[in-house]
Amino acid sequence: MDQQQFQKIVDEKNPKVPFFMNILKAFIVGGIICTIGQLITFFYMRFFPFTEGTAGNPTVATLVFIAMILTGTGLYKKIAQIGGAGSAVPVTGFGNAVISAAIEHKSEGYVLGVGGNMFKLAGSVILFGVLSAFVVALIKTILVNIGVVSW
Amino acid sequence: MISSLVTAFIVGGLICVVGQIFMDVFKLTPAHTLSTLVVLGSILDGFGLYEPLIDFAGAGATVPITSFGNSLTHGALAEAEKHGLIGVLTGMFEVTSSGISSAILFGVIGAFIFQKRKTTY
Amino acid sequence: MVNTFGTLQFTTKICIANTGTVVGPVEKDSTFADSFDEVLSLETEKDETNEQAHARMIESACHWAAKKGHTQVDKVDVLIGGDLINQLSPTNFAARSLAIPYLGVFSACASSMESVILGCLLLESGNARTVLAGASSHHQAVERQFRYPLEYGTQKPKTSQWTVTGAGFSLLEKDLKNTPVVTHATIGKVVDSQQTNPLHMGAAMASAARDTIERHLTNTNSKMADFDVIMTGDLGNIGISILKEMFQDENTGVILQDAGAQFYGNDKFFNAGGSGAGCSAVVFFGQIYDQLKKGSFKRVLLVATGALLSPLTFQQGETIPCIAHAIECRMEKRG
Amino acid sequence: MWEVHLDKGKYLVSNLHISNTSEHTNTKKGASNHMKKSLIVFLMVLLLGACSSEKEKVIFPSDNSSSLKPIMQKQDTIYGYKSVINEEDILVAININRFDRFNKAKIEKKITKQIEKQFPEKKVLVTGDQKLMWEVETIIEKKLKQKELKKSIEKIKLLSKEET
Repeated sequence: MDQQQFQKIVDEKNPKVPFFMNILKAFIVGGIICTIGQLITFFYMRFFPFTEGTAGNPTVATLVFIAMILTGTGLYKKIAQIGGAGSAVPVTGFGNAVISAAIEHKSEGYVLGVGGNMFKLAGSVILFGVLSAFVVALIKTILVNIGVVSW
Repeated sequence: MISSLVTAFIVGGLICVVGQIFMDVFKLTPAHTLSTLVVLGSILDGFGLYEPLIDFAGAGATVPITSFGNSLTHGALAEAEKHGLIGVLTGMFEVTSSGISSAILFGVIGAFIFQKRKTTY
Repeated sequence: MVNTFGTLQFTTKICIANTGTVVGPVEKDSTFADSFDEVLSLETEKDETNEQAHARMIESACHWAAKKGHTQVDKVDVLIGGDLINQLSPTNFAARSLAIPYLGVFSACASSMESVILGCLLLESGNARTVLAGASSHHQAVERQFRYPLEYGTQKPKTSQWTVTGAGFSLLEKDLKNTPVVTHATIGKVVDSQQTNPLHMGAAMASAARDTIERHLTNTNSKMADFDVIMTGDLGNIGISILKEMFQDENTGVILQDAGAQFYGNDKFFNAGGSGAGCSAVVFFGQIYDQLKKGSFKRVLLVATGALLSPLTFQQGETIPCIAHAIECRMEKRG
Repeated sequence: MWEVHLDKGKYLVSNLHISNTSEHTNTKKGASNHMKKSLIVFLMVLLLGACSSEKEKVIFPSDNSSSLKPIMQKQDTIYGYKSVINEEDILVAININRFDRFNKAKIEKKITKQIEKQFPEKKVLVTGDQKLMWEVETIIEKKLKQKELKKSIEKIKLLSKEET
């Protein structure tokens, strides 16, 4: 029983991932979360001095608050089981990653536990965000100074 | 009103479909998928494509994690325009701050409020 | 004690006097539910950490085993046990309060059989009269260490398994009448089948199980058909189908079974079934032990399968090495 | 290949050859097919809702709207606008067609230039922002006079400059 034979059996027995259904569910769940986000944006625009451009920030904060409530009560992992990327890609997914790690490591105390482990899952998002922003901005600034590109 | 809700639904859904394809087809872990999408967001802003997408889709483009990369790059570019190369560093978190600060804040509040519960399934 | 390529034959009569099994609330509606001694109402009490709850569960399993074996824990010579948490801290804490000589063992989900094998060797050499041997796992404590935080929303693939909250301990003694006897044991080899997906343990552990079963059969020159059941620990329904495919020449239909695959019946939520050191422990020392004692099984081969990965090695891109320890139990005819 | 026949003719969905479509034929066919149909109909309804629009063209105070109206008529990318004019300010809030919102910034610049050419001495602000549209609407409803009019126009200008 050499490696290829074994690998053939493993691949044969592997359950097929339901691509179409996963994509459809991700589309629906992601769409719903973004629609809720749009409603929150309208709410902030209607009652507070926020324009379309600046209403994004409070909307994101509200969605993370909602993610906290859903994570704490254990509903978010049920939504994620259905939605998959549909519940992970929106900012609620980022919030869920931070908040679930914080709740999980509370038993080790606030400084070492929550503080040390909070960004265990979501830290990479911030790192790559800042890194890519820096690289892109650097390249664009250099190109503009050379005169190849305009702002 | 309605039309912006619909476009938010569709564009938001499509970005999540891209994330789902990363996870299912390319077998990336959730952390890898989110990081790739953030990098994608900032590259798109480098080409100036993300701002029109936000104008078109509204929350459909600001809610997904790609908008985090975009607003980082946007802040850096805006500052770089004024102060040159150093602006790239100083402007980074100019535009976006609510995402991370609210995540940290609600993380601690959540850890404070919510006890571990019986494993529900 | 003849040792041919890792298979041990116990010349003295080593018996499993009795067993103690404690499970968590989720395991209440498992297919083996009636064979468990105690079902906890809450996995972790209000202000208890996961590790404390885990240790408390191990203690009560040991007390159950001793009580059912008509003795007290402090009369037992040696406690051998293991679990999946860093540095076996729950078992260490349980051994602290049980206050008897203690040997901690680790071979991931195969720790239950490893502790029984060591117990039998102690008894065989006459250095102990009674031994408590078993293993345990706790869903909340293990999930956090090996996979993601509990509330983190990820889409579990169909190959993922649910760590069982359970502790199973057996009381081993010599020369008892009409109790199951441990006649042979096979020590597993570390086998690496080049699998890297930690959410698909079945594929990783299947070749280790196959290697141990094959060695056991050849060394005791017996065939699969001689056994009532050959049960593996936690391969899950995909792992067991891979194993059956590898043994396709012999009629493995009924004989080859898996504790993890059957643990939660066919509830879709649990995907590929149960896993964890507790899964093999509570099923082998619960359901299988009861069947042996009732006499409906005469000869069984219990193979606990373990994946020896750590979150560290996984992130370093290593493949997953696995191991499977096995014991053969027989129930001689009555009288 | 997966098709849905609707009254509006064929609508081809996912012509990607995804390996799993065969999987649907044998396992629990009824449930997943039913779910797919209801989801797609739901999507259709959403798409239809996309082309509602309100047509309103208002200039306030209407007395000196002589030269502003022709400029605004020429614009094809907007379906409505509300504008306010006083001594030295012209404020125009426009409703851009949904699919033209991609180049909202360009449209605003273009219209601003055209109006500035027409009114060189006035400060012009053209915006497609929904919030500013609502502000302009409140001004027009309340029929503000000189002093309040000036103050609220300044307020709107400040609002539109805000970054974070």
